[in-house]
Amino acid sequence: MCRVLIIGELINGSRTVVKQAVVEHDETVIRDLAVQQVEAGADYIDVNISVGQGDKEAEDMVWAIKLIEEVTTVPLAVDSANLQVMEAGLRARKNTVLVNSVSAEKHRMEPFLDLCAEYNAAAAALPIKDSGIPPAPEERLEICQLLAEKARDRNIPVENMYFDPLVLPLGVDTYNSYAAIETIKKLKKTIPGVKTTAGISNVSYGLPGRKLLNQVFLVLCMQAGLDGAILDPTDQGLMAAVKTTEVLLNKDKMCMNYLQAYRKGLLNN
Amino acid sequence: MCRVLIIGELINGSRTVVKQAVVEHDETVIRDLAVQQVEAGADYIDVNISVGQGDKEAEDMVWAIKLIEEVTTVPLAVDSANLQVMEAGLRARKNTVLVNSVSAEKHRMEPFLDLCAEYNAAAAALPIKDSGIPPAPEERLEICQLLAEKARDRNIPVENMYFDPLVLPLGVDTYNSYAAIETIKKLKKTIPGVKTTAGISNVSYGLPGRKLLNQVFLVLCMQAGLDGAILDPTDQGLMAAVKTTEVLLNKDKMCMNYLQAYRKGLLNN
Amino acid sequence: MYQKISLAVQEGEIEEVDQLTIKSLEKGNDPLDVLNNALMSGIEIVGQKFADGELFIPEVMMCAQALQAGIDRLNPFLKQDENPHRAKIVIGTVANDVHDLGKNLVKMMLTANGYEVIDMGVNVSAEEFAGAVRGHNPDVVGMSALITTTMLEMSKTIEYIKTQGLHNGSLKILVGGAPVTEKFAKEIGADLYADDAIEAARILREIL
Amino acid sequence: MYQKISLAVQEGEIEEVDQLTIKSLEKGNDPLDVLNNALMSGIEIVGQKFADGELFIPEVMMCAQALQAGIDRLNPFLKQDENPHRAKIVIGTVANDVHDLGKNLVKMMLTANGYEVIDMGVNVSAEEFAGAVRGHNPDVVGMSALITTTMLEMSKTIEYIKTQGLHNGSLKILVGGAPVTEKFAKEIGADLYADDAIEAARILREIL
Repeated sequence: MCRVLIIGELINGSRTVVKQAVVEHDETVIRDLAVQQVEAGADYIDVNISVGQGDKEAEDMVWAIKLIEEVTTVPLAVDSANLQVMEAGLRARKNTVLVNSVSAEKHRMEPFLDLCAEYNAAAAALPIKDSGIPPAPEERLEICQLLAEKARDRNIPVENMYFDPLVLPLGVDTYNSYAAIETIKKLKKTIPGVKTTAGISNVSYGLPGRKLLNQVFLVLCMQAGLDGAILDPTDQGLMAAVKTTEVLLNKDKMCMNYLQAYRKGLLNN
Repeated sequence: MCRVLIIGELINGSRTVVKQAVVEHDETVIRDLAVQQVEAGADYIDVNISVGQGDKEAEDMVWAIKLIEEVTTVPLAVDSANLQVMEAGLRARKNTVLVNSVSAEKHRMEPFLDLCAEYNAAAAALPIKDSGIPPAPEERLEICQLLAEKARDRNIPVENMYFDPLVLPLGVDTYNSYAAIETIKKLKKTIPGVKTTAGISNVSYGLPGRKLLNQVFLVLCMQAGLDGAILDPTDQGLMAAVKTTEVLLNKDKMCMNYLQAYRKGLLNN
Repeated sequence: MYQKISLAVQEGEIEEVDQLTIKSLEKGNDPLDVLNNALMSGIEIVGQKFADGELFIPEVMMCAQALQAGIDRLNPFLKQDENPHRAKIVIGTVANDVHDLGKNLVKMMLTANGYEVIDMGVNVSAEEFAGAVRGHNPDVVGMSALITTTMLEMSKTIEYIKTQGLHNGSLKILVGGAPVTEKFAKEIGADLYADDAIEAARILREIL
Repeated sequence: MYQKISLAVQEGEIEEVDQLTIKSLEKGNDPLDVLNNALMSGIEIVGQKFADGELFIPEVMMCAQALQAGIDRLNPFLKQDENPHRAKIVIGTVANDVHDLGKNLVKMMLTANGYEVIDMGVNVSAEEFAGAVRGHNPDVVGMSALITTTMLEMSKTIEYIKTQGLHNGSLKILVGGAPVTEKFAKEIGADLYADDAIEAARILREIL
């Protein structure tokens, strides 16, 4: 199947409901969110339990992963910028796993890639340097090339590296969405066999009509060559856009997935 | 403005309401359809009065054009496969005009291009040969190149030629939408300064969820380089997709058109 | 078993229809019986569901292919006159008209009904239509036009077929296409008119 | 006239604000009066509309630019202490954190309120913050963090500024960012906490 990989973003400590569940160790909330996302079609469940509990984060990560693996064998994306938390997550999980995320920041690049190699994990890789996120697609590409090289050094297969173009809000600068799309195109063109992923909803921050913006942005990214998307899989409009784009780009022979989605009532966005 | 040109398709003899209006010479229907489309944002009003009245078609075309020009100065797309009807329309109109359409069929190519040159009209040009529509984008491009050459011979400026990739229904073959998108890309890449246009709604013929398919297809075509689209401008979902795509492709600085559309309530598709 | 074959046709399972048809013959079932009570009863439900908007073009195409797979297996065991659905139909879009969607849908529906369809393509001249009628000796010749200017070509083609003496008792002329009306069909001397592809299949089932 | 300037600010008409401010000065209006009753009253309405979801980021950015154009015209005619909005603010995202959206929104809102904002960018070390405080002598130093792991950097930075003796009476330390809470702000010894960019502007209007 050529279809885009869906990374479900709902288990994230920045969301009030998750934050509360993590702090109070409410098992039902976490399990339910995992099940909901799997049922909606998620291929990966992102697990971010950062709620500002510092030292407890590694413990919380292990707690959440064990709960999620009770209800699904869908792969996990362990989501943390903290090395200890990431390692605890990688050690605890049984399902296939993706490290979310590696960047080219000094404190992050080598140790996180070492973990990917050690645990045979896929990785989302971000073009961030210590000086920040360069606006130009060319510079983002360069950072990705550096990350790809470092991954190669560790024998991490190129198809395990999902490069993220970095999606900044359109409302702050209309160049931001264009830059993300161009970065995807350049990545696909320049690094043979490379995979790409992107967080979708950030693009519409601070603007009205966010659902429509997110949908159209996802379509544009898919045409540019997106392989995976971090999004809310329970957002029917987004998932309908995925199916619709796939059939229109000739990745759904005889419209079978599209018609199946129609029959399940999933195309009413 | 980089925005995509909207050719309003509602005045078409294949629609029952228009057919009846043409047969009964109901002036109000024609005028109202013109006004509605202009208010919805049409940049061109397509005028197709073919209802099977044979010899009366030229007369009907002149009748319709005069009515439309009473209510708007928006350019017209005179839409007929009949040379006499086309010439009558070109002679009658006062507004800027586009010939819809030229093809590479023997009986159509030279005489229609001659008309374009004589009346200084823009043209929609279709990659159709006497043997039909070739499926492969490469072959469609070749026919367009022939048409572009014939246009050059007549000193028709390249920016007056809107090449249509030809949109065939996805439901019959999922390759069809892909072929149209690829043809647009190839046209933009191969013929310097070329413009493109496409009829959108044909893609979804015979499938459920037509509105969503049309919207996403339009987005994909715009990213491929579409300059004009033949569509129903009163379809809010399509027009919202246009605005949203433009802002996401950095063609709407500071999101001004997008926010204006939001305030007018035009983004609720 | 017949029910299984019918369901496989309805689900467009090409391989399954093929295998089940073989099995059915091996079990000693009558080929004509398999055709009528398994394959055709399946495709009739498909046609109805398509008409009701429950099935869509890509699905009907797969069902038609599945049907075809079954018919191909049966054909060696069926005598020509034993197969009521083996009528031959020549179709095409008339001269100066390259629109083939409607024509293709008719082809799909007719194939899905088990008829043998000879597709002449688009921009088919009066002479080419006449030639095909002479060569294939079909039960029906069907012609399509999408643009009003080519409706006249339809008239010319029918006239030409008649002047060539090909419009004898056994040949029926069917016309259709977006701008074509029943009234126009009568005026130009066609025998049959269909509003759409489903209607075309229904009409032919009635007369063949 | 003041009403016109205020409206031009609200509509983000940069050129118009510039021209109207010149005209207003030529007519002999008091610069401080123009600032308070034309420019600032315009931007206050903008801030309120943004808070109410009536205006969006790109529009507020244009309004802020329009305001800036007016202030640039007035500045030569205003004494430092005459301009109640000329407070200086140093802001940045703390070490190991490159998220600048929140920080940029705060910058936008503060600029839109007429403050002078010195933006240190992202991944700003404790030493760099301290250096900026020493060099610019701001009224407020604001720091932002988006990820929980870098909240600790905030704590380190505040401690460092204090140990350097820079946290004297006139300097206020403001913290904010998605994972930062009011409780955390107090624990690490910040003077001020803001939940979002609008809140930040509101708080600073109160104390400056």
